[in-house]
Amino acid sequence: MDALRERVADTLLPPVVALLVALVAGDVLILSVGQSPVEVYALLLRGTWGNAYGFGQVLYKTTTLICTGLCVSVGLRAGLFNIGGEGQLAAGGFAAALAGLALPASTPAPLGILVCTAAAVIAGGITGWVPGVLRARFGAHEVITTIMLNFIILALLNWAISSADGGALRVPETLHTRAIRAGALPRFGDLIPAFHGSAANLSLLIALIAAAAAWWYFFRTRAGYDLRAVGLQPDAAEYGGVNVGAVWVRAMTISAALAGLGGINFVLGYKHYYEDGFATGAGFLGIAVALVGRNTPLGVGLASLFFATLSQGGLAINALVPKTMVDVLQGVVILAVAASAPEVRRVLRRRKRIATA
Amino acid sequence: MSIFAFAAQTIRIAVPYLFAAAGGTLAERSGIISLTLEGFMLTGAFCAALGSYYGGNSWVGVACGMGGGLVFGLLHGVVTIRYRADQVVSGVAINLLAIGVTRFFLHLAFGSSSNSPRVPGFSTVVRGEGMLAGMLPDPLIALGLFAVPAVAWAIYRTPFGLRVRAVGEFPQAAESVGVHVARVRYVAVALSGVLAALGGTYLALDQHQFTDNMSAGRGYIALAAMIFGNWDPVRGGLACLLFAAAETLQIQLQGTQAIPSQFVQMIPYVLTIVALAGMVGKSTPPAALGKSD
Amino acid sequence: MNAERGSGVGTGDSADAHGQSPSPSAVVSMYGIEKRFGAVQANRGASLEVAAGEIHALVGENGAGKSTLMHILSGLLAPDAGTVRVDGTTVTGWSTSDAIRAGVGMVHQHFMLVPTLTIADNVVLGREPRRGMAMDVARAQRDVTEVATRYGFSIDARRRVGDLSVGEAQRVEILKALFRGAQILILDEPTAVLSPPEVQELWRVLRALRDGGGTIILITHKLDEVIEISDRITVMRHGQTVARMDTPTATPADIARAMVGRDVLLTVGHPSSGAGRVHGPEASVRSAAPRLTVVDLEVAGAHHERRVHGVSFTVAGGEIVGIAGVEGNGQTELVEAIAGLRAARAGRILLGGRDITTLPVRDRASLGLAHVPEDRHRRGLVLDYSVADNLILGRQHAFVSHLGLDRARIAQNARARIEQFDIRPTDPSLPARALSGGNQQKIVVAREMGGEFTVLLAAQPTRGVDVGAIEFIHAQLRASRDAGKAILLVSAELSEVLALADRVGVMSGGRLVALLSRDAATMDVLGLWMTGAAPPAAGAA
Amino acid sequence: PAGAGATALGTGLNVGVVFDVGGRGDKSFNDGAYRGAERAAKAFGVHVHFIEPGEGSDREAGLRLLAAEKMDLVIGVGFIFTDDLTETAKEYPHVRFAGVDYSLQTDDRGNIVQPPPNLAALKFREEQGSFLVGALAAMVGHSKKLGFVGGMDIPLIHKFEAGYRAGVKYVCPDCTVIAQYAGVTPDAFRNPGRGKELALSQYQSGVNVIFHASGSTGLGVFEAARQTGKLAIGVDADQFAEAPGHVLTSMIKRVDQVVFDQIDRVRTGTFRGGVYEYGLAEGGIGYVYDANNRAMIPDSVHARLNTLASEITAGKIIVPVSR
Ligand SMILES: Nc1ncnc2c1ncn2[C@@H]1O[C@H](COP(=O)(O)OP(=O)(O)OP(=O)(O)O)[C@@H](O)[C@H]1O
Ligand SMILES: Nc1ncnc2c1ncn2[C@@H]1O[C@H](COP(=O)(O)OP(=O)(O)OP(=O)(O)O)[C@@H](O)[C@H]1O
Ligand SMILES: [Mg+2]
Ligand SMILES: [Mg+2]
Repeated sequence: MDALRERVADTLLPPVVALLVALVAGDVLILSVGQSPVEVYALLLRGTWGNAYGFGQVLYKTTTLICTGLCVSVGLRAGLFNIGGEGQLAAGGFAAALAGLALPASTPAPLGILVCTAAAVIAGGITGWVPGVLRARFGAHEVITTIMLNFIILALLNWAISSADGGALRVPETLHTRAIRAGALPRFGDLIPAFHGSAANLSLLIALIAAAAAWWYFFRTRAGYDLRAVGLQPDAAEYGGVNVGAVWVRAMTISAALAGLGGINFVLGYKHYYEDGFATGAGFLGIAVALVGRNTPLGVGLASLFFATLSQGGLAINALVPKTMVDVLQGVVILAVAASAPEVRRVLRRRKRIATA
Repeated sequence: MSIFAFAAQTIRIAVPYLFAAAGGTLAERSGIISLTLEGFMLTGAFCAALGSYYGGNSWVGVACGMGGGLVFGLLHGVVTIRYRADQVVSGVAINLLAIGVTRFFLHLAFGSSSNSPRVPGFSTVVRGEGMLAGMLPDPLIALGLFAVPAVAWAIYRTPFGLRVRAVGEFPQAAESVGVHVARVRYVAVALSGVLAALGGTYLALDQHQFTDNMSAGRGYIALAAMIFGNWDPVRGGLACLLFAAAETLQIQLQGTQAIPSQFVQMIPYVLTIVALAGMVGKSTPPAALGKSD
Repeated sequence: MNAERGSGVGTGDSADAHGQSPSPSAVVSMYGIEKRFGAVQANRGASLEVAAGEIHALVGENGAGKSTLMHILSGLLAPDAGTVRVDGTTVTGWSTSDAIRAGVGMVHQHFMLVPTLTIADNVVLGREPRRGMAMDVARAQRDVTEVATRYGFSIDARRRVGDLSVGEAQRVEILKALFRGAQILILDEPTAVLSPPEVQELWRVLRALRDGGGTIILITHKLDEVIEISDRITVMRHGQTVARMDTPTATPADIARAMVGRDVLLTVGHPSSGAGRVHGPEASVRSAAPRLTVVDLEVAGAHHERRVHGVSFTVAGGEIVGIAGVEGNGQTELVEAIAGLRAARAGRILLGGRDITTLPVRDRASLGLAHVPEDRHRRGLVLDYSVADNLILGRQHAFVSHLGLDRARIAQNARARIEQFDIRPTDPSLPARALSGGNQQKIVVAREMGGEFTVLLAAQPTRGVDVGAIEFIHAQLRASRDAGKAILLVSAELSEVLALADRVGVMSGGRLVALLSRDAATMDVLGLWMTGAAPPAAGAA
Repeated sequence: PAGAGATALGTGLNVGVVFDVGGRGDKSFNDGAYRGAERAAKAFGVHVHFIEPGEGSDREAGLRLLAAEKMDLVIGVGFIFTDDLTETAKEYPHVRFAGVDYSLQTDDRGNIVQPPPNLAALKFREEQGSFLVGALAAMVGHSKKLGFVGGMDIPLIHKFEAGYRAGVKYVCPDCTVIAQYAGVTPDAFRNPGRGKELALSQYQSGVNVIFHASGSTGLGVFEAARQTGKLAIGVDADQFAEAPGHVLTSMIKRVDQVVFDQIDRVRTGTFRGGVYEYGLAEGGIGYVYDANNRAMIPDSVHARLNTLASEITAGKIIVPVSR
């Protein structure tokens, strides 16, 4: 009972504290541009959770963030820091588009979706397998290799979309491929009229399934047991018969595959083509999501929802304050969550001691 | 292109890396992860431009740039040392914050989302082919080259450096002999902020202008160089020069139409990976790196 | 002051710990000390009184709160309640630098040394000699060498601490305290990792310090040491001080009883008594064919230097082969090579006739090889995993169902092992980190010995473990031996090897310099082999 | 509905503008659109609402937000808005839309797909202006080597490069153009440090004039020109002030004028959907020739440029749009 209450307080208090800090910081910024905080916050809420369209947009952004957030957290669980989420996400999206273009238009929808999603996951996986092998085989630090591979992947994709001879692939004068012929995912708007127009689509469901699968994998499988052991204490894992190098490779592959999966949100669910730059920033925000979500799939989901709300909210309040305010707030929130979590735990402990004394 | 010009360009490109990598090494040797270099650099660039503009003098800009780095360095310090926040989280937040804050105040100070007006800077008019001469008037270049041996000296030859190394390897041991672990880390991380910010200051003053996100990932390259140099300031400095040389090569090779520009632009990154996989073995970070508790 | 031996024994009553006025001669007096870590109350009203110029032993079971009490004295921790006085001044809650200034120095159980720094750097850290803004490295080395010579240590101040043997590292720790002018020296389990000659060397130093007017507080689990070196004894149990004794009038049995609150069968510390030694396995149990065979094994260290040179031996079923030796003579590498954690450079390892030289760890385990590693914190446990999860480490493949880990069976396994091996506390969901050292070791032992195995590698199985747990672990080892298992026991503890082994080997400089029958192996002979000086008449195997 | 109901001056016409990434203050087309809208606001008392979106899906969201609020005209700035505008315009047939740099798509048979009737596609023929500055650079450059610095290596920028190359070759067939790009991510448009190094290496190799189409990265090109005493050519707007004396000219794109025009059309009820192309002939594209740079351009050269311009307008010279 007491332990439960402590755990609840431990999980809920930091975000609440962070929110308060962010509110104060936000007030200062809003006042500095001569607007009323109450009005701005009201607008922010109305533009996000206040109407189905806005909420749909929030869900759309949540979907990508869940994937990149899981990507980072799988790596961290194995003691690896994957900062290449952006390139991996882009690679997944591009592969999904290629698959969707290659399939005949007559492909049954479920099959098309399956093939395109698999393409995204595999392409993402490959982009993670490389730094995984570089780490396991050559001891090349994954922070460097993922940063470097990020540039390489983005350069390759940029080339494919702008310079490669690909009349069948790309649309001239744009930065996107032709529309896929198969594999399109239904949007929520097609199913629930209120969501009409919003980009939210069934990828959200796939991302949630991926999150649940990640939870199961981490905590309920032998491979997850090994992976976490490697992340916590590689020497003990090795002692326990775990092939540490193989786990690194596997973890990087899965991590990047999850980022790659995120590519279907834009490509299969929203625009139905790959567009250069669709992944910009999502990889980086994924780091924040994973860390604020404390590397648990549930935490990642909630953190994604939060950051997505902030991002969509920034658009909604753009008429009153510059959108850069949201950038600032994002930083403040992450700092506040990070700083308050250990602090809250300490205060709880102190309180308990006084109570028992 | 002459070897001189090649070297000169390499050094110019390397300056921000040198500053940031030197700063990063100092902080990481004390146990604080330096994912923040990018944010420090950007803040430094912005504050330098602001100071130079309102102070009307590039040295005011340098001072302000350092001040900006100091503030952000201390912020990172307070959050990770006092509040024991996860250092990676804080690093990500600092970088986001730097982008947001510089944009916000760019808007507020100069009414633009993309750049400041022209500000006093260092580079002066140099005619002719004397590219090397073109570097001399910029004291920040010399300072950047000097930063590496200076940090190496500080780390290996001073009492402070000994404490930094001890704190980064085994803080409990340092604490047990009365070394103030938090204080050492505060100083190290603040200095890393100042140094990385000098890298940004160089960018802004060399450019006579601040532009949105002008650090453009250089902080991460510096981080890579620091790891590549195995947390040794001198080797890290050499890695910076190596990365910069690869970039120079990339610039020189571009423009021949045979290869698409994207492939030429990959060169530095591919080289880094190949070098990392081939040359150095496992890198060993300071043992207490990233452990807030 | 009279010994109060027996006053609280068996009842846990510590009435004497409170409300007593400090005796005037005490340099250290601690009263009513309370310290809590989360749910664990490490000290509950503990007290300690130490007179100037004595060697004072502080004993107690694992987790009794000894280290915590000393951390409070040395300023590393602040007590939640209670008073600390040093030299008559109240100093409760002071800092490490305050303590150092007042002449209190602590040699920690886990060395507080920075492995990447030199000896000189480690010693002068915090009070570096300066020349201008720079550090005067030459003077640091000179000063350190000078202090070392004064106390009879011979060291090269420029060596990296990471390259030192444990004994040498410990000398650096003591040097650190002496360099700071320590008058009150606290040593936390200093002998746990030392060879007999090194222990004697340490005693020499401690006696010299005492005779020079210094005061020493010594934590140890070895009761013979207590008797040999200390002047007075304080016993702790469950965070409380339960007894104080004058050494001349105390017996090991008294101390042990005070520590655990019941009678203990003492084996370690009195190998000659033979009390614990159930001799010789029955011929029927001992297998004819060797279960573990090592042939001409060569193993390289971390820097490609040779650490094990052409070692050969066999272990039969129903036999314990003990390997004695000063640490750092290749025992670690030998065990790790057999376990599969380190590649063999040459030679062969056979398990029941099957060549396992190149097999991965997991396959060796499934062939029946169990391994109690020497470093439980680094290797033996995932400290953040629950006790239950730690109890399947290395056997995790056996605990899967079609959907993943079989939680029910893992829980069942945990319950069984916890009960069988008396692991405390009994909650399988606690993180291993939260248990005391002795109980952590029990987890490892329970896991490795509780399952199916034919050959056991037991490396330092009782290091840093209290007498009760040692008794238990030794009994387990004997029971396994008697059940026909083959056991390779590697221990820096000569008495342990002598108490358990049927044959005794000695490693020195990476070679197996001797392999003797139990009867031929006496303390003296082994001690000579260990120091590298082969006894003239002894025949090596 | 398009063009219906003229609005009297000051009666509160509502116009929404969604900017491209980079936003206001980029001294380029975003600023152009901003200036045009602000001018209309002053002149006609129009209410202008600006939105600066963040990432991809925000573009469509921004357009929808404005369309849903029943703006009289919604303008999307940048070719990247093409699809979003088409979609939104179809869905809100009663709202008028305009797209700056809207790119026309072709269907499977190669026919041009017309934009929806309530959407004005505003296209610029940057290649024509680039052609002229290329010719100018070749004529006054005193070097057989000419330089070009682009931001990202993408089709939009290829248009500038192609026109520039064609202009250079037209007046100087044995001249070569060194074209370099700053990067592979959108950061390539705001990396002046990289721009400066690219430019310095070009100047070093004997180039005397560099044309840039690289956003803020170009500011580094100007800095390099200042430092080496060489010349650079600005883009989109008159960039003379960035490095007085070193900016030979700027290839300008009158986004402000075009945006102002569209607002005016809505006001006067003459708004029509369809494709609008602005080239030299329409005055939407040009180059700077004024008191600031007259001294750098000999009269003969200026005359030659005028001839070239009229040949382009007359269709005698067809400027390529891709390299
Ligand atoms: N830093 C800490 N955090 C949480 N619990 C701790 C900490 N330090 C000690 N404890 C707990 O406090 C209790 C007393 O520990 P302490 O180290 O004082 O015992 P000890 O007598 O030194 O045992 P040992 O003989 O094993 O060294 C143990 O249960 C231990 O788990
Ligand atoms: N920060 C901590 N959090 C939780 N438990 C801790 C912490 N530090 C120490 N402990 C526990 O306190 C106990 C006592 O610590 P101590 O340093 O005396 O080691 P120990 O128990 O004697 O272990 P060993 O004898 O194996 O070295 C150990 O069980 C250890 O796991
Ligand atoms: Mg202890
Ligand atoms: Mg212990």
